[in-house]
Amino acid sequence: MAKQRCAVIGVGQTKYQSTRGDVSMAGLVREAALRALADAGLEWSDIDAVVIGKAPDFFEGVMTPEIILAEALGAAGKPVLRVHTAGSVGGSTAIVASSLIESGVHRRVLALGFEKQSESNAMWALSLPQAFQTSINAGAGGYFSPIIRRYMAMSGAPELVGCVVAFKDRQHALKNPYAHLHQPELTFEEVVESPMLWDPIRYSETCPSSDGACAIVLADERAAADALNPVAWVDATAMRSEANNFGGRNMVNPAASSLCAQDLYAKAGITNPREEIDVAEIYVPFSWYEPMWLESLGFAERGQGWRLVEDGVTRLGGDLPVNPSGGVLSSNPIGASGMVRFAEAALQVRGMAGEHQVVGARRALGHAYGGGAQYFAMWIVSAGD
Amino acid sequence: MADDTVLRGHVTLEYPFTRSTGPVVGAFLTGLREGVIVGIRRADGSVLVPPCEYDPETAEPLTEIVEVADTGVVTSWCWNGAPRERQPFTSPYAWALITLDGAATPMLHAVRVDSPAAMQTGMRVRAKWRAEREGHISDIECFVPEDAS
Amino acid sequence: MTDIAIVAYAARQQAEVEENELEMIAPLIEQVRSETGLGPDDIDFTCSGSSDFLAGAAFSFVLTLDATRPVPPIVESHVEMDGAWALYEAWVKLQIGEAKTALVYGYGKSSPGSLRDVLATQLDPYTVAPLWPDAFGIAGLQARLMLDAGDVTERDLAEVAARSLADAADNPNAVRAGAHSIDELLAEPYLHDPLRAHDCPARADGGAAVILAADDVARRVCERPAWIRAIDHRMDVHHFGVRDPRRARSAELAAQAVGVTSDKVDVAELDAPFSHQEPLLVRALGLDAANTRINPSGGSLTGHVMMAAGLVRLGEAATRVHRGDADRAVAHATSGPWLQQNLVAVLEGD
Amino acid sequence: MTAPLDPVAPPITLPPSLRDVEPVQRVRTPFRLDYEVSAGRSMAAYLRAMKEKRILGERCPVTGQVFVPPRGVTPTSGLVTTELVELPDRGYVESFCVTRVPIPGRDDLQLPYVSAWIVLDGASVGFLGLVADIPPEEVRLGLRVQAVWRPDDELGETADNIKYWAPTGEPDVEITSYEYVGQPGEAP
Repeated sequence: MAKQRCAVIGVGQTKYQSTRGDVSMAGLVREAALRALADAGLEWSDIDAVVIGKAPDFFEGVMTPEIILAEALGAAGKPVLRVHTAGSVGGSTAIVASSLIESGVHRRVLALGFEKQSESNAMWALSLPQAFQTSINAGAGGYFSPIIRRYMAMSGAPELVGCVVAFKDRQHALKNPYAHLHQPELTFEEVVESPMLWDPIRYSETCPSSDGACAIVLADERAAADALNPVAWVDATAMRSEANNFGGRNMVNPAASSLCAQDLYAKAGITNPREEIDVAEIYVPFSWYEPMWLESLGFAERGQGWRLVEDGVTRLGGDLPVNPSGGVLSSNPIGASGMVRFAEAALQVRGMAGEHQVVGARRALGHAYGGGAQYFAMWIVSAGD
Repeated sequence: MADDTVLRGHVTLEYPFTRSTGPVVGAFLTGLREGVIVGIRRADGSVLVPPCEYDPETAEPLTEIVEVADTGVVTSWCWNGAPRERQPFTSPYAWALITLDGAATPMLHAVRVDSPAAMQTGMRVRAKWRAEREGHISDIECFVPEDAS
Repeated sequence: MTDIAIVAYAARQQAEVEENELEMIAPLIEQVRSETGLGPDDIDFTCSGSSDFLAGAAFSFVLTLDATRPVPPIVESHVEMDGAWALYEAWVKLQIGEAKTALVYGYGKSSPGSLRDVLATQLDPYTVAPLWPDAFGIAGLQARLMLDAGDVTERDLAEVAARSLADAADNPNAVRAGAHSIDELLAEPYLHDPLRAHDCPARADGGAAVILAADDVARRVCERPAWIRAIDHRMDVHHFGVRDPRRARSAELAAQAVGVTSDKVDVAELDAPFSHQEPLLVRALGLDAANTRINPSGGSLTGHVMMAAGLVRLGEAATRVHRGDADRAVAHATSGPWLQQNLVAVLEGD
Repeated sequence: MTAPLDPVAPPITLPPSLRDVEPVQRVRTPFRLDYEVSAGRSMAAYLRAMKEKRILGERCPVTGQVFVPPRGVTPTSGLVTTELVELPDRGYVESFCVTRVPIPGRDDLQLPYVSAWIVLDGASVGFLGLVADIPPEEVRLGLRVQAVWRPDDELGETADNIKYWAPTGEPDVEITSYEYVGQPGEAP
């Protein structure tokens, strides 16, 4: 059987916030899944299989929580897969689901990512005690700060570029009803003056810790023809992983990232991403990763990504809006964060992004990464013909 | 390598998880705090205990919370002769599936008797409530034979 | 459908492995590579299965990635499931037609933590897990229901154990083996009435690695590929009250989907960690026990690696096809309490 | 289509006994699991050497790269290590973070503190450590540092034996590429 075409026919998200105290884990995933089904115009019985992604099970203290979520996701009697590829998991989960369609195995698949971080707390779950040594790295910020420092030294970027990104994404979030951080009063000066946590990373340049879930319904060509709303075609997907540490590793622009992007563009027939991609949802948990990934993804030359930020190219209304949803900097339910990028890319080309819609978006990039910038998942989605 | 014996290090992963329950699981726990056991009614009228938020077969939401008795029948049991840390008792007891009067399906809890000889499928049991209750499954200390003092 | 086969398999099971997970899995990957002559650059896709809760660390699979030689970067994914489901994900990727070969591995160490307690965290976290019911107690409830209903007798369970232990004598990876009479086993005291020690899984540290290859590549690297004729997996509901523990409905559905009963099954490798689960699965899969060799490896009862036991069953079944001992074999994997989630595959030789 | 934030869950109905009481909305479920983790062969040798104030790395059998701490398999080969090598307790700061937030279990760390990737002389990769005896604002890329060990009677089989890394006073290493891990001048 030849490779089947795959489309996004439904997207559902929960409101992201620090504590969703009104719902159980089941209630949380249910909310995103129901909204995705409604968008797709489908019933539970229409779904052939469910693919669930989330980051470490320690966040909720439940081993393999998909086991207890079967009822909530209408999964009784159906195939269920559980993906975990660190921070990139939301993207990987969407890709695994799309491969179930592309292979012809299933016709309609529900992909869902979630995290209920408020059950514990992120600092605990990301800095668990280890044997043989005490930890000296404080969470993800402690890990990524030295890499950002290298990028700053290498590129000579002005010191406040990270603040520009953070302010932009918080402004974008105001146009997204699902976003966690809604800070209408926030000024650029407040971003700059916010305390350094992991120097050179300020508090305002980091992502929040959120509860939330995101769901995507994927379908084959025949099922997509019956979709309730416009669909987004999955033109290409790509994944790459590399080791955490080895001599000659490019920490700023990991080979796994740049090769993943090259593979993705080749599959999608894209030769000039800057010209051919209208909007990008990129996984940016710390502000400086926007210019870094812009370079890695081929939108800018080495050491030049910060210029796109400074020139306002990545703002809504700019030539290449990046994270019009507000991005990971405005909402971060870790296990869902990657899927939110993929889902938001699909909403853009479906013309369904609401207030943060990029006018005329035809082709969009969804991107996620995880581990020590080791795991990459990306897709290109486009509007129908 | 000079010394080839195993080297081990200890790790304790510990966290005081506090979970948000949502309304359905919350109702069950509220009931326990109040000294009553509740379940939820399915479309066919049968009652699930503990209540499930979504119908296991149709995935439709379930909404009607109903009270059941705190007495019922043991439908299966397994003797726990060597209880582990954090389990309900330090001395031997039985794990049991108990279908409460008014419920269609069993729930899991501990039954306290002296020996496996005192356990039998089909035996009647009743909940032994704690005096201090907070809305937790262990508000029921255990189940005991219905005729026990 | 593209023809895809298991072309190589390596595994290790041991009561306690002193190496760390990375050191434990790397030689198995090396073994399947050298058997097939496929080096790291010849592998198109890699997928693994493992659990953070077993390792006692978050993102634990990141550390074992190094065993794949991920320099330069590889196309790779991971499931927080038994490696059997990693194999399923790889099989799907190969079905698309863009990849021809896949490396699959699964691993777990049960010795560092207390697996029986760890598995309690898999249960309903609001109303069940806070009692910390251990995995043997939960399985015992299922066994009692089957005994009370007359599905099995204690003698049947002892027969399963005696056969498994005898078969395990030929399996260097078994952690428990030996010749025992049924009466001898029945004379043993209960561990968790109605379960005796030999009714419960022999926990092991270890892992398994498998290489999948499509069409002509499979024929080139393997003398007698074990073709995956069909593979399917299903989930059951979790709520203890709703499921009939005497049946594994999800296993029945998966078995029907792959057509287990459409032809004679020479060998079946079933992931039945407890003795009573073997007859339950034989029935669920529709196997004819009189004409099918069940668990010739000794099965999970004589060596059970959490997160790899299912992949081990796939590998053991494939090995019998590779050797020509079987023309048609069935392999099964499971996850969750009372066989909640099940995967079934049919493997065939040419 | 439904409005974005419309509720999706229908309301539930309660029996009389639960209608006028404060509903339970949260449940405490304390969690604790204990593990005895095996270090593995290379790591065990490394930790035992640490007790003697020696630092062991491992050499990749394919590329010759030296990894520290050793984990038993090198990512550049995928093979189990056979050769351990002793490394000096000196190197340079490849990059660093000035941390101003407390971390769980490290109440002993005074804020702010500097954690750094230190490339030991002869190693191919950075090694995580604390840098002290220098004001945080003076720590820089390329700074040469040396290990400060705990007193002999406090040494154990742990990486914590190195209390921190202190400046040696040598001239800074000239960094030719900020992007690549390892010894300066050896970037690809």
